[in-house]
Amino acid sequence: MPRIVVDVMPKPEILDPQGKAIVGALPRLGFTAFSGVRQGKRFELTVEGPVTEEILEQARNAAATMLSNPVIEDVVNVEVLPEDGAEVRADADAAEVD
Amino acid sequence: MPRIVVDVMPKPEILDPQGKAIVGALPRLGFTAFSGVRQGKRFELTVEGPVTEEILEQARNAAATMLSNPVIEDVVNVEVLPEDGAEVRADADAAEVD
Amino acid sequence: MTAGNTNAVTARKFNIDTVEHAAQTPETELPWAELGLKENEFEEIVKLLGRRPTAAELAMYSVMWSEHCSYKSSKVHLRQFGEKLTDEMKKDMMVGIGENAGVTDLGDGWAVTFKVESHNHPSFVEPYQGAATGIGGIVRDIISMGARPVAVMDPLRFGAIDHPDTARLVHGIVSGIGGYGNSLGLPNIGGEVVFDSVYQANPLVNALAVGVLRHEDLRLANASGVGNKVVLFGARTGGDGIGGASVLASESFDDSKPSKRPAVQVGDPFAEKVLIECCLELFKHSLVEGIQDLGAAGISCATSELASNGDGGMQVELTDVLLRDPTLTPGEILMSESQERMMAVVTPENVAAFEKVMDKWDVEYSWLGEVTDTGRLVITWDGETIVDVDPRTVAHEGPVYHRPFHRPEWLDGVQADTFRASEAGKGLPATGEELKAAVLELMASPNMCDKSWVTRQYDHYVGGNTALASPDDAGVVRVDEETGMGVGLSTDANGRYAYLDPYTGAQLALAESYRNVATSGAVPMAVTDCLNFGSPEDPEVMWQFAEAVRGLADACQVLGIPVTGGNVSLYNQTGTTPIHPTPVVGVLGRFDDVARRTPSGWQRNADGQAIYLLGT
Amino acid sequence: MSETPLIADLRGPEPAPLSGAKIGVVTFPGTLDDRDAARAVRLAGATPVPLWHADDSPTALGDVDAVVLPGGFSYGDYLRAGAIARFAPLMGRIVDAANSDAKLPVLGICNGFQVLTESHLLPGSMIKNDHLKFICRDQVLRVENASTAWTNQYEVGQEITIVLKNQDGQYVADEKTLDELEGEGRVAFRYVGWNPNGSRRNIAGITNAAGNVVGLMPHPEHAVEPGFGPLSTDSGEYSTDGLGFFTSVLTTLVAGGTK
Ligand SMILES: Nc1ncnc2c1ncn2[C@@H]1O[C@H](COP(=O)(O)OP(=O)(O)O)[C@@H](O)[C@H]1O
Repeated sequence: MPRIVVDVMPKPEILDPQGKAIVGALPRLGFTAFSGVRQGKRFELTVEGPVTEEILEQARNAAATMLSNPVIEDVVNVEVLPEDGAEVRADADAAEVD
Repeated sequence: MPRIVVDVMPKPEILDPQGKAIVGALPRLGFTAFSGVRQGKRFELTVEGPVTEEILEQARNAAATMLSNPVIEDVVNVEVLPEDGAEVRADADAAEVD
Repeated sequence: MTAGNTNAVTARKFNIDTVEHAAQTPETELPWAELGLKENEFEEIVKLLGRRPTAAELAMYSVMWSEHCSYKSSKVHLRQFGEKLTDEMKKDMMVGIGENAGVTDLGDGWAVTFKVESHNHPSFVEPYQGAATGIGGIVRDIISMGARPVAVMDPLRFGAIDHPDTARLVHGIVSGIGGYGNSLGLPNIGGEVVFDSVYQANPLVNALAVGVLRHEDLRLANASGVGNKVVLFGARTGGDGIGGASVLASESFDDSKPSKRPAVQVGDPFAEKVLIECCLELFKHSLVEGIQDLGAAGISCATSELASNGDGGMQVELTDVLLRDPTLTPGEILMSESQERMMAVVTPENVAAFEKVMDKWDVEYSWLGEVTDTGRLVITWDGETIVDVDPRTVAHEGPVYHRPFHRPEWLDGVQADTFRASEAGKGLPATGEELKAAVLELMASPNMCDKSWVTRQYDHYVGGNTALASPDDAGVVRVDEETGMGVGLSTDANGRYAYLDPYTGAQLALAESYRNVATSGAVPMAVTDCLNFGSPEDPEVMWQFAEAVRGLADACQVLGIPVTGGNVSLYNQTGTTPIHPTPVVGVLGRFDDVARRTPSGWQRNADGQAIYLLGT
Repeated sequence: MSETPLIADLRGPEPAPLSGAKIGVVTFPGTLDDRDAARAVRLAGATPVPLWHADDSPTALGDVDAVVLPGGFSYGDYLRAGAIARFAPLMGRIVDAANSDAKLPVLGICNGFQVLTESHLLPGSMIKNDHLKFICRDQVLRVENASTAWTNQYEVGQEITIVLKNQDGQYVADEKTLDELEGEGRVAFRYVGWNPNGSRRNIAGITNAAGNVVGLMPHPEHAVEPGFGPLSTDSGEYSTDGLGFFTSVLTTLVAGGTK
């Protein structure tokens, strides 16, 4: 079934305690390449049947009103996931075998 | 500065209490198009300077060992964000003006 | 972890308004009105300085002379808490009103500090974070006295339970209080949940914290000892609390694109927990001379209060402040309200030991300057002087208003609308069935019903010293594990009574809290209060305020216990409609041994015990 | 007039001291219940030894006979509960010692349990409570395995009341793992009555195969002193049921290892 992805991130000017804790811990594990980390949310909404423009519009609305808190978060992405998510997951699989 | 995105989702077979609560609440707000919701995490890692294959590899490693717990989560995506995030954010802006 | 001038590059991005420049350009237009200053206040600043203020000085004065920081409308009334102190009331008071929190002697070398504060407006805008940072702020006040925080309480007031916006506020605020307090490891031992439509767009989120200390650990917010170092530690400074757009844009080099400032603050309870432990370690090894938490008015408040309470002056280099957002202007850095920060004064001999403690807890810090003998607070930006003031004029000698007040005319009407003896008995339940229905209706009313749907979201066991918490009338925590000595606390308020008669209403709140503490088995010792009122510019509200303070001060005298600290929250209103005057009163009492605490209500296995009704 | 009578006898029984035993209590940044765990160790008659997460010296564990990973919110639990603490230098030592022939007894309480699953010393993981809220309550558990290093003073089937308080307490694992745990008798505790967080098969705590590593979400260290803990449901009296964890490990140590 098709899925719509909604990505929500803390606004850049807002403190992100989560990202801060992670960026502090990464170097201790030898991951020294990253100077900053922000942690946000990813939602996958399942749709029964084809994703019409109207449904996408509903997703954008839900993203702006319910899935994000506009006072502290930005919706940074609303898009339809490739049907089986294959090409996206390829990368991930690579990551997992490491 | 370039950013690498890491997306982590709860494994399909693991219950997602947050996703469940959202899918229950959406119809009450008139969002009836979605039959399922899963909530995962999105990390944005900032890199100072160009993203080399080595740095990307570090990101994949961090994603697999620390940013996700393989018992309950899958890394579904590790990729470099387009430099200014412009094309991704276009969508989001559309969502926000709604 | 890095000290030193990491922000030097950014130092060049601004048109720095130096003291010298200000002296040469008296005609420069300054945004004093946008910063909330009144014309007479701005003129007073010019008079004090003998020139126009620099942008940075203007920023400092505007935040420090705000109602919130200067108590300019309430000061003349609050004085009674000091003036009406008797010797009996002073007996155990180690620190009274004026410091971050009052301190009461418990004997055996132990002392206790407690205070209640409001975070009403931020909690309406963003309930979770507003309430969370409310807990964070009051806990830092307690730490800054040299104490270990041991418990929190949260008196809350919401609008009508069936109003569409109430759920957002209740759930957000309760989980914010829990989210922050639970993460600090502080048991929540009590509070209130009240629903009344007068609080609809102005919920009251008051937070109380209590801490304990050994006498020798008592610290005050002062900077003394010429040559002692001034250090800022904890979270980095961001644009928090400055407001959506900077009115100090003139400071910015490229003012065509002012960068965004956060609309609300996000709390980091983990950072605060680490800060607590780190401060306790500093106290244990006597590594700080003076210490101050950063709350509203941030660095402006910390530097001016430390310097003003000390015996000399202070010199601070602002480019050494570690920033979360490198685009902040000097004025904004001075005004920033970023959470989870502390400022301390350290002797040069202790610098290395201080840094070791910071490193152990992974807390960032930066050395900003030192204590001087000039009597001035001098702040530089990359070596250039941008602030040169007498710190007392910023921190303590701000404007004082004798606002006009008068008894509202409508009050007679409200008071006349009483229960009439002629109607006695009308509509009263007559049968057992009716009585049962009435009891059930009362029990189910939102203000009377079981509050465990709130309190079970709070950890009341952490620490292992909680002897009573919800649902008891007072919370009780053990202080000394050897002897069982401890304290009992309760907070109470009734806005409806205070609306009918603020003088008596405030006294009733105190009496209820006093009773709750006394019936738990403690000897009441001290009072803290959070005075939630409407606009002081409304003479009728001002009258309510004046009456409530007078009532409280008089009643304290009768009961023989002092107000040792508290907080005033004004401008709680929607449009021109104020909330009911709501003085929230917290009373603290002492137990020789908390084993003797008395729970409310009868316990299980109480078969055969007698029930008495005492009093009138 | 005589003294005010005590409403409840808040003094616990004097436990027999076994003060030779040293039990390490680990503090991570954000740990909350370390002092409580140390008190429980002391009340059980042993000597608590504070251990620091960042200690990476070979002697970091000193000569402790057992280790408690207490509750709290290490690193704020911001990434996942226990996810960052798991990488602490001291955790490496603890994992090695737990897996060694000496089988160091390790107890993970709440956040400590989460650290143990993140370290893969115990299987499964914890996710957010099914009702999504923090919950603090007096909780009845049934002891399912009374032969671990930390449970041998209980009886199988015994019901104990301790404290439950958490936000991410829902125990999950795949069906195969759950079946294995059941089959090998490695479910150590189950929730009785209401399942407070949606945990699979009402699991409140588990053990490793050797029985030296035990993790559970509820807090035994909060039920060790009359007057300061939960009330037992049947008697209405203060429960000190949590003490058994600490006396169990002492018994194990006296016996010279895990039963
Ligand atoms: N917001 C709160 N936080 C913590 N405890 C609370 C809160 N609200 C109520 N309580 C506690 O719940 C119990 C019952 O409260 P309440 O119904 O107001 O009692 P009463 O009517 O006896 O004053 C008390 O122990 C009180 O401290």
